[in-house]
Amino acid sequence: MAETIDTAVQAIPEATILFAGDSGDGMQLTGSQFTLATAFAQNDLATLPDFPAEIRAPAGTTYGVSGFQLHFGSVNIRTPGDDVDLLVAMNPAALKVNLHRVRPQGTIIVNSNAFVKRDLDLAKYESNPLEDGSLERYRLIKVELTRLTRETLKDSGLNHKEIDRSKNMFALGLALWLYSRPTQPAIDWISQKFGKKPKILDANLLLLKKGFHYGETTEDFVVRYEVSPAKLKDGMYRAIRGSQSLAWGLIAAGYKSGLSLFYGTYPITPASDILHELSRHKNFNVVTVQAEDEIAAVGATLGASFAGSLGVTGTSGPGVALKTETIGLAVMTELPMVIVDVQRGGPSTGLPTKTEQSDLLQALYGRNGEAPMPVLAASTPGDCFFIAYEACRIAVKYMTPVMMLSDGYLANGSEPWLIPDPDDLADFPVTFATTLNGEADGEKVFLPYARDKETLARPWALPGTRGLQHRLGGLEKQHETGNVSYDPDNHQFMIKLRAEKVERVAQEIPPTEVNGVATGEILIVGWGSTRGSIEAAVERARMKGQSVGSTHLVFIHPLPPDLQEVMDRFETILVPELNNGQLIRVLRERYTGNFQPLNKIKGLPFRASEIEAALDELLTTVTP
Amino acid sequence: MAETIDTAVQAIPEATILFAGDSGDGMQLTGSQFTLATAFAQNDLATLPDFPAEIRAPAGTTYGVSGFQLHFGSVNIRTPGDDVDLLVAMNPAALKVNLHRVRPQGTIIVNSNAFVKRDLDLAKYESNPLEDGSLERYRLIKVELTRLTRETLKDSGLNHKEIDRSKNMFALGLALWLYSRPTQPAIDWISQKFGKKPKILDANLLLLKKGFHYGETTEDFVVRYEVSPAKLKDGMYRAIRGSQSLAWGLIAAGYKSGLSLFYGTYPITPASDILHELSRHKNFNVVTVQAEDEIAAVGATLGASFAGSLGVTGTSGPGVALKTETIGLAVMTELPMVIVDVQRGGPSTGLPTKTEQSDLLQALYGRNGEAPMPVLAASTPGDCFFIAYEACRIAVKYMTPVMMLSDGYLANGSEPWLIPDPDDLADFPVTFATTLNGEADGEKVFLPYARDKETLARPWALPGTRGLQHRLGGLEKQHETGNVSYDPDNHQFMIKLRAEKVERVAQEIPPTEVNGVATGEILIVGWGSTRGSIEAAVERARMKGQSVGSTHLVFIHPLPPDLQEVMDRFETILVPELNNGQLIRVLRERYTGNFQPLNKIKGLPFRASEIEAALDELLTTVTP
Amino acid sequence: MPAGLNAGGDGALSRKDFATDQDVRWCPGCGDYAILAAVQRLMPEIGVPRENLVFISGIGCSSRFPYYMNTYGMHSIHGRAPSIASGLKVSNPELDVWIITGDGDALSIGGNHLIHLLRRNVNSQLLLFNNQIYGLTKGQYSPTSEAGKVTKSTPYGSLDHPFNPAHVALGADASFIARTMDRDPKHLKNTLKEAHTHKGSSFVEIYQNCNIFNDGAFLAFTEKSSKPMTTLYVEHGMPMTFDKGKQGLRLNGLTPEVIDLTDGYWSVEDCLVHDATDKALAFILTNLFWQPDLPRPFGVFYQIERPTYEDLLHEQLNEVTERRSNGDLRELLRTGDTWSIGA
Amino acid sequence: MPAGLNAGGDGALSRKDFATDQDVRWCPGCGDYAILAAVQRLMPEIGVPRENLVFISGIGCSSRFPYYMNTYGMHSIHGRAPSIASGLKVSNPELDVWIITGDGDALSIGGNHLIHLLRRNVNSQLLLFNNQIYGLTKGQYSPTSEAGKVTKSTPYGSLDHPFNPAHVALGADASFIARTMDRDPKHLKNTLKEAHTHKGSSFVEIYQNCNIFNDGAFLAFTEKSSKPMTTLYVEHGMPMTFDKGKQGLRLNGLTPEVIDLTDGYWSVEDCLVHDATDKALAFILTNLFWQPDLPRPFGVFYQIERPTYEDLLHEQLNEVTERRSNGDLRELLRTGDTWSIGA
Ligand SMILES: Cc1ncc(C[n+]2csc(CCOP(=O)(O)OP(=O)(O)O)c2C)c(N)n1
Ligand SMILES: Cc1ncc(C[n+]2csc(CCOP(=O)(O)OP(=O)(O)O)c2C)c(N)n1
Ligand code: SF4
Ligand code: SF4
Ligand SMILES: [Mg+2]
Ligand SMILES: [Mg+2]
Repeated sequence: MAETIDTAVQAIPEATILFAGDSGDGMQLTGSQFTLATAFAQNDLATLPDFPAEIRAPAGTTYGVSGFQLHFGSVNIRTPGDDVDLLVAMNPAALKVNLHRVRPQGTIIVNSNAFVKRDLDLAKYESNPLEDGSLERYRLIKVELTRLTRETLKDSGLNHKEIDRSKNMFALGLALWLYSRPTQPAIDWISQKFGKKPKILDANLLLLKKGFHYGETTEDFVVRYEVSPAKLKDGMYRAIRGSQSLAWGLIAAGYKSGLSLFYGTYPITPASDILHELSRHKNFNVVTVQAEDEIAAVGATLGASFAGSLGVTGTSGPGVALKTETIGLAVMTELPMVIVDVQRGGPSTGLPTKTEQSDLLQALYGRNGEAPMPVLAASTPGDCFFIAYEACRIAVKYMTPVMMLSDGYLANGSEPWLIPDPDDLADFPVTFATTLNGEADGEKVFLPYARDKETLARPWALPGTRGLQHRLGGLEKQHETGNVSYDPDNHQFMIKLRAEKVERVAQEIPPTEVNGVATGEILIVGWGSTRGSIEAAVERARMKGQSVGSTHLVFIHPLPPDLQEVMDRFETILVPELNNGQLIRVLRERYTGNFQPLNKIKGLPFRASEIEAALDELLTTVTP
Repeated sequence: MAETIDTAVQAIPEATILFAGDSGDGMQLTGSQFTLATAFAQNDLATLPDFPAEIRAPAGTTYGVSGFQLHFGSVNIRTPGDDVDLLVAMNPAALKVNLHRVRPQGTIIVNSNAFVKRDLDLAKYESNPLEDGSLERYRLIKVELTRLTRETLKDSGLNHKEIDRSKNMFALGLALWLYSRPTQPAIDWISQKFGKKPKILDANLLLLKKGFHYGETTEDFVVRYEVSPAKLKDGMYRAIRGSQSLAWGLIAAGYKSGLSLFYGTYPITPASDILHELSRHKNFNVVTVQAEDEIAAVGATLGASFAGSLGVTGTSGPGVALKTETIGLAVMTELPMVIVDVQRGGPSTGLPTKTEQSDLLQALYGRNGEAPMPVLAASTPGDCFFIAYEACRIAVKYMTPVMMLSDGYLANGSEPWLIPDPDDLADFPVTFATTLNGEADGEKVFLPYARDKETLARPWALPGTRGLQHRLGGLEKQHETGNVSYDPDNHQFMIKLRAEKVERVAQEIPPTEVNGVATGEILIVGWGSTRGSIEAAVERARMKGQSVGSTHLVFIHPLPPDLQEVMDRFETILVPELNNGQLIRVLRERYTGNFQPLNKIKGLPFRASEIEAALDELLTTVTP
Repeated sequence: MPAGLNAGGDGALSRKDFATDQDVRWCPGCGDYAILAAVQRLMPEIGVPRENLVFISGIGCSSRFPYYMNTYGMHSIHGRAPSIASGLKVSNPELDVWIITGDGDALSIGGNHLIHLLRRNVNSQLLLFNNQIYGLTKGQYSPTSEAGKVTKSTPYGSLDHPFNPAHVALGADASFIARTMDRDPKHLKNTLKEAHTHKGSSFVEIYQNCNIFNDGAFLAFTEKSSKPMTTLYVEHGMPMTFDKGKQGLRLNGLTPEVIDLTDGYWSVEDCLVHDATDKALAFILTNLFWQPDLPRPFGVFYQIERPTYEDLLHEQLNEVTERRSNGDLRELLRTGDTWSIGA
Repeated sequence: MPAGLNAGGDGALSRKDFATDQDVRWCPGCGDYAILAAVQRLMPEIGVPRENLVFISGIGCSSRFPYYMNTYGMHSIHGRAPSIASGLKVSNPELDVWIITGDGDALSIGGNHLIHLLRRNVNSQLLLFNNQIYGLTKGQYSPTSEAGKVTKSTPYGSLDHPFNPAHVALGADASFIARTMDRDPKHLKNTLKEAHTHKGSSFVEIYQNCNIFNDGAFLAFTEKSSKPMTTLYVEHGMPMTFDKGKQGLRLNGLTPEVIDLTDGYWSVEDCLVHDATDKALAFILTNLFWQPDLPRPFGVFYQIERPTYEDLLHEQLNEVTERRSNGDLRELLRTGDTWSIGA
C-alpha cells in the first residue's frame, strides 16, 4: 500500500457539502451517514435531501438525480447552506444539475469513469466538462470510483451489480477523510445493517476504509479540513427528521394525556412518513388506520375523538382540500381533533416532492360557513415535536379542531436535537364529563353544550358514560342543550361563541420574542420552515451593523395579542414566505405597518443570502 | 247572499303582507298567486318565501310553519319589507311565529276555527290570543275560514281532506279584495292547473270568489287599499325567481356562445332548483348530469369542458368544500368552468334552508396551493341571469374556472323582471384551436400553453382535432409546451402567470357606480343579496338629508381598479354582510379607509331599517 | 352518582325509555316511523345498556333517526357515517354501533365508505332505508330508482341503470346481507335482531315508503293482494316456497325458476333449500331483482363468520405491546444514535 | 391545413406513432412498460384516428400512462378519472375513451366513481393496473393487498380483508369484466381488443408487477413452472381446461372443483363450458380467488349488451329537441305570465 502523505489541515468554521448521483447510487444513505458522523463530531448541522418525483428514474438522466445537501459547522447552523463547498458528483447528470450551486473555487469530486459518451449524452453535455475546461473556476478532483471499487471488490464474491452499487461507500470514506470525520459511526451502522450478509458487510467496510485511505494516499488534495465542535447547549442530542419528530410529538401527547392516539390517514407525499413512523409504535397505545381516502380518514378520526381518543389526521394540501367538509363538522360538534398539513408545491398535484407554504389561507379560510379554528405552524424539524404536542393539547383543552402546518422541507430535513425531558412538557390534563351538569324544569339534565368559563370548551362526554346520552350533529346547535335549533338569534349567538372560543386560545400564546435588535429599522415576521434562513440572515445583518430583528409566528390563528406593539417598534416589516404572499394578507388586514413581501415559489427553501439581499435593498431604499 | 257594502278605499304607496300557515296549508302557492296579481297590477315587488327544514313537519307545530312575505308598491321596492302590514295566519302556530313581524296597528286575519285547544297547545299558547286581549295593538280580523270553506264546498263532491286543503283559496280571494287586486290571473292559473280535475277546479274558483265577496259583504273591514302602478321602466315584464333566472342565464350563455351547456351537479338545498329548471330545457342543447356526489359532478364537468362543452357545476357551501381539489385541477389545466355556490347557513350542515353570505372566503382562498380564480356575485333574483352569463363568458374568454356566488334568499326570492333582449347581451365569441401554433427545432408544433397577448388565455384545443394531441394534468406545467416541469424557476413563473391572468379579468369590470351621493360621509360597500336592503336604506338616508352613498361589488376577485379612488371620496366605509365579516377582511387587506362592519348572521336578509340604524349611529358618532 | 344518572340505569327498560324529548319530524305516513318503532321495540330485548348504544347517520330524512333515540348518536354529514362509525368502533369496541343511512346517503355519495366498511367487517349494523328517492332534497331520483323515473331532476325520465344494493354488498364481500321492509314490522324486527346477533358488518336493506315523493314504490310487496305472489321469505335451512306454499323456487342449472306445488308434479322436496353460507346461492337469490314472473326475496341472504376489523386491530395492538411492553417515552426519544455535549 | 397537421393524419400508423417525446419514467423492470407496449401495439389495429383517442388517468405510477401516448389525455387527480371520463364521453361520444387507473386509484379513493361508471355503462375501457400496492407513494398496502401484508405503513401486517376486483365490478353490474396480466403480452393485447370492441364500460383488471415494492406478487401465475397449474384461461363457449388439458373444472352443485382429465374417469365433456353471458357463472368463476388447489381464471368473465349512458342521454336530448324543436331564447324568456308597462 502506498505511503500516506500528511496533508495540511485547515480549521474552518462551517462547510456545505452535497452528494449527488442516480437514484440508484445511494446518495441519501451516503448523506445520512455523513450526517451521523458529523453529529458525533458535535457540529451543529442542517440537511436538505432532494429526490426526484419518480420512484426510480432511468439511470443517467438529469431528472433522475438524487441529492443530499448538508451544512455543518462549529457555529450556529440554521440552513442547509447557500453555496456548496464540496460537490460529490457520481455521474455527468449529477454534475449538470448541481454545478450552479457550487461556489467559485469550491471542490468537485467526480466519478471520472462515469463521464463516458452515453452518460454525457443523457446529461445533454455537448463535450466532456472534465476536459473542455468549463470547470476551471473550481477545484476539480477526478476519482475513478467505478474502477477503484471494482478492483477493491474483485475477490469479494459479489456480482457486478452489487459491486457497482457499493461505490458510494468509497465516496463516503473519502468525504469523511476530507473533513476529518470519525468513521466509527458508519462502521457500526454498516455492521448491524448487513450483519446477516457477511459478503456485503465486508465489501462495504473495505470500501469505506479504501475511500478514507485514498484521501491519505492520493496527492490530489492540497488541504484537508477540520471543523471543531459547535458550542451547543449541554445535554444529550440526536439527529432528527421532521416527520419523525412530528410523529413523536403526537405520541408524547398521547403519553402525557393518557389518551389513546388515533391516527387516521391516507398516504400522501410528504406526509406518509408520519404514518410509517407511528405504525411502528403501537405499544404506545397508538392506533393507525390507513383509510380508503382522506374523507374517510378524517371521518374515522372524528369518530375516534367522539369515542374519547386523541384524534389526529395527517395529509398534504390536496388531502386537506378533501377534508374541509368534515373539519366543518368538527367545528360544529366541537370535538377535539388535530389536522396535520405537510405542505408541498401546489396548486393541484403541483410539485409533490417539493416544499412550499401555500396552504396557509386554505388552513385559515378553506371551509364553508363561519368555521374558525386554531392554526399553528412548526419552524424546524425538531420543533415539529413541540408544535404537534401543543396542537393536541389545545385541541383537547378547547374542544376544537386544530390545524398544524408543516412542509416538505421540515418533514425530510434533519437537525441535531437536544432530547427533551418528558417531565418538562406542559401538563396535559383531560377531564371527561361523568355527571349531569344542568337543570330543566326541576330535573337534573346533561347539557352537552354548556361552557367552561375560562376556555368556553363544552364537556367531553364519551359514549359509554351512563346517563349522559346525547346527540351531536352538523345542524346548528341550541346553546347549552345542543338540540337542533333554527332560531335566528341562537345562530348568531353560536357563531360568535365559537369564534370567541377560538380567540380565547390567545391565552396560550407566550409573549412575542424578537431575535436581533428589539427596536429598529426592519422586523422580519416569518412563520413555518423559513425560520432558519431568516435568523441566519438576521445574524449576517447584525454583523454588518444593520438594525434588523425577526420574530417567528407559531400561532397564526389566533395571532399573538402583543404583535402590533412589537411591530410598532420597527419602521418596516419584511414578510418572507414560500408562497405568493399569504401571511402578509392576514397582517395587512389586521395590523398597521409598512409591510413588505418577499416571496419565493420554487419548491425550495430560502437561502439566507436571498433574505440578506432583500434586507440590503430595503435598507438602502428606506434610509436615504 | 248579503248585500255588498262599499268600503272606503285608501290609496297607499306600498304594503307588506305575509301569508303564514302549516306546510300543508299551501301558503307558498297563495303567496305566489298574490304576487302574480300584484305584478299584473304593475306594482314593483319583492318576495321572501320561508319554509321549514322538514319536508312536511307535523301539522300545528311552530317549526312546521311555512310563510310567504311580499312587499309591493307604486314606489321602488327593494326588499321583501321590514314590518308587516297584513298577516294572514291560518293557525295559532303561524300567529305565534310571525306576530313579532307585524307593525303596531297592522292587520291580522286569522282562521278563528283553528284556535282550538289542540292547536293552541301545539303552538304553546297558555291562553287563546284571540280572546286574552294580547292582540289589541293590532287590527284583528277573525274569519271562520274552515267553517266557511266547508259550507261553501259541502256539495262539491270533494272529501273532507280535499275541502280543508283548499281554504287557502278563500284567504287568497279575501286578500286580493283587500288590496284591490285583479282575480283574473289566479282564475286563469287555477283553470289550467286543474283543467283535468273539474271538481277541484270548480271548488277552487268558487272559494276564490267567496273569499273576494266575503270582503265586500262583511263589515269587518273599515278600509280597503289601492296601490297604483309603479313607475317602472317601459317594457315587457315577468316575475322571476333567482334559481330560474340563474338557470336561464346559463342557457343564454350556451345559446349565444353556440356551446353545448353541460351542467354536472348533485342535489343540495338551495341549489337543486337550478338543476330542476335546466333539466326542463334539453332542447336548448342542455345536458344535465346528476352525479353520485359533488366530486364526481365537478369532475364530469371538467371532462365536459375538456371536450368543448360549456361546463358548469352548481352546489351550496358543503358541496363547494368537496369540489375544491378538482377546482385546483381546473386552475392547473386552465379549462373554462363555472362553479355556482348558492350559499346557505353554515358552518357544516348549519341552517340548510336559510340564507347567508359566509362562503366568500372559501371562494377566494379555499384551495390548496396558489390557485386564484375570478369570483363574481349576483345581487338580485333577476341579476342572477346576467351574472351567470358573465361568469360563463369570462371563464371561456380567459380559460379559467370562475366562482359565482348566489344565496338562498336570491334563489327563492322573486321580483318583477324587465325581460332582456338576447341581442343586447354581450357578445360571446368562442375560438377553438385548429392549427399548430409554435415551432420546435424547425418543426411546427402545438403549444397547448401558449398565451393570448391580451387575456393570457391558453388555446382551447378539443380532443378530436387532428394534429393537436396534447396531455393535460395536475403536475406543474412547463410554460408554452405544457409538459410536466419540475424546474424551480418555471414553477414560480407559472404561479405568477396564472395569477396575472386572473388579474387581467379586471379589464372586464365597468367603472364603479355610486348610488346616492357621489362623495360624502359614508359609503356603503356591499356584495350579493344585500343590495336591495342597502339601497333602500340609502334612499331613506337621503330623505333624511344624510350624506350617504353605496356601491355594490359584482367582481370580488379581481376587484374594480377604481375602487380605492371611489372609497377615498368618503370618510367612512360601511360594509354590511350576512356573515361574521368576510369582504371587509379583503378590503382592509388591500385598501386604506375607515372600514366599519355591519354583520347579521341569522339566516335572514337585512331589513333596510337595520342598515338605516347603523347609518344613524355612525353619523352621530362621526359628526360631533 | 347523582340521581339523574340512574335514568340511564339497569332494570327492565321499555320502548319508551329509548325515545327522546325531540318531536319526530318526518312527514305523517312516512315509512321511517315504522322503522323507528321497530328499533325502539327491539332495544329492550337485546339488553344493551343505553349508554353503550351509538347511532351514527349521514344526511337525509332517514338520517334524522339518531335524534329520536335516547342513546348516544351523531347526525353527521352526507355519506360519511360508515367512516365515522369505524373510527368510533375501533376506539371503543365495547360500543354497540348502528349506522343509519338512505339509498342516496349510502349508495350515491357514500358508496365508497360503504363497500370499505363491509370488506373490513367492522362490527356494526348498517340499516339502509331504501325509498328509491332523495327525500330530504324534495324528490330527485336516487341510485336505486328504476330507470326512466320521472322526478324533479329528470322530467323526461332518469337514464341511470339502478344498483342492486344486495349485489353491491356481495361484491364488497359483506359478511351479513339481508332485506326487509317497513310494512312488515315483525319481519323487520326479527331481521334487525339477527343483524345485531351477527358479529361483523351487517348490511340490512329496508324497503321504506316515502309517501310524499315516491309513494307506493314497493306496493307490490306490501299489499295484501299481491304480496303472496311477489314476496319470497327465505330462511336458512328451509325450502324456498311462497304464495302460502302454493309455489316454490328451484334451480335449473344456475337459473332459478318458479314451480307450481299444487298440481302434484313438483313438491317441496324439489324446492331450493336456503343455505345462508353459500355465497353463490346468495348471488343467484339476490339476482331476483325486477325480474318478471319471479318473486322478490326477503330475509337473511348471506351470513358467514370472519374476523372483525376492530378485533384484528386490538389483537395486533396487544400482541405488539406484550412483546415490546408498554412504550416508555423517555426511552423512545433516546433510541438510536445519540451523543452528549458538556457534562 | 398546415403540413404538421398531417402528422396526426391517416395512412397506416405504426406503434411508434403513438409514442410521445417524453421519456418514460417508470422504474426499470416495471410491469407498466409491458402494458404500455401492448396498448401502443394495439392502437394501429383498432384503427381509431389518434385525435379521437383520449386517455384519462388518476394519480399513481400507472396513471403516468397518458404522457406516453401521442393522443389526447389527462393525468387528473387521485381517483377521479372515471368521473372526468364520463363528462368527456357524454360531451363528445365520438371520442374513444380509455381510463387508466391503479388498485389504489380505482378501488381505494376512487371506488365510488368506479362502481357508478360501471352501473351507468359509459362506453369506455377501464384498465386497472393491479400491483397490489401503492407504488407512487413508495409502498403502502392497497385494497387488493393480501391480509397480513407487511409494508411501510403496516410493519406488523395489514388487517384489511382485500377486495376481489372482479366481484366489485360484478356487484356494480358491469357489462364487461375481464382479467389479464402484464407478463402475457398476447393475452393482454387480445383482452384489450375485446374490451375495446365491447360497447359499454369495459372493466379490465391487469395483474402488474411492481418490482420495487411488491416484486413477484403474481409469480405463481407468471412463472413457466407454476403457471400451467395455477392459471385457467377461459373463453366463451369453450370447456374450462388448464394444465395443458390435463386438468379441468366442473361444477358440483354451485361449487367448482378440479377434475383430472388424464385418468380416464373424467373427460373434457364433463368440464364446465364458459358462457360469458351468464352472470351467476361469472360470479362463481371470479370467486376462484386465493383459493387453495383451485386455479386463477383469466379472460373475459362476463359480457352483456345494455344501453350506454351517453346513448340514452343523446337519444333523450334529440327526442326532446325534435318534439319541442330547437329552443329559442327570446321565447323562453317570455314563457309564462308577462305584462307590459308603457307603450
Ligand atoms: C355534501 C352534501 N351534498 C348534498 C347534500 C344534500 N342532500 C341531503 S340528503 C340528500 C339525499 C337524501 O337521500 P337519501 O340518502 O335517500 O335519504 P332520504 O331523504 O331519502 O331518507 C342530499 C342530496 C348535503 N346535505 N350534503
Ligand atoms: C388526494 C390525494 N391523496 C393521496 C395522494 C397520494 N397518492 C398518489 S398515488 C397514490 C396511490 C397509488 O397507488 P395505485 O393507485 O395502486 O397506483 P400505483 O402507483 O400502484 O400504480 C396515493 C395514495 C394524492 N396524490 N392525492
Ligand atoms: S319526504 Fe318522504 S322520506 Fe322524507 S320524511 Fe317525508 S315521507 Fe319520509
Ligand atoms: S414503483 Fe413499482 S409500480 Fe411504480 S414505477 Fe416503480 S416498479 Fe412500477
Ligand atoms: Mg332515499
Ligand atoms: Mg398499485
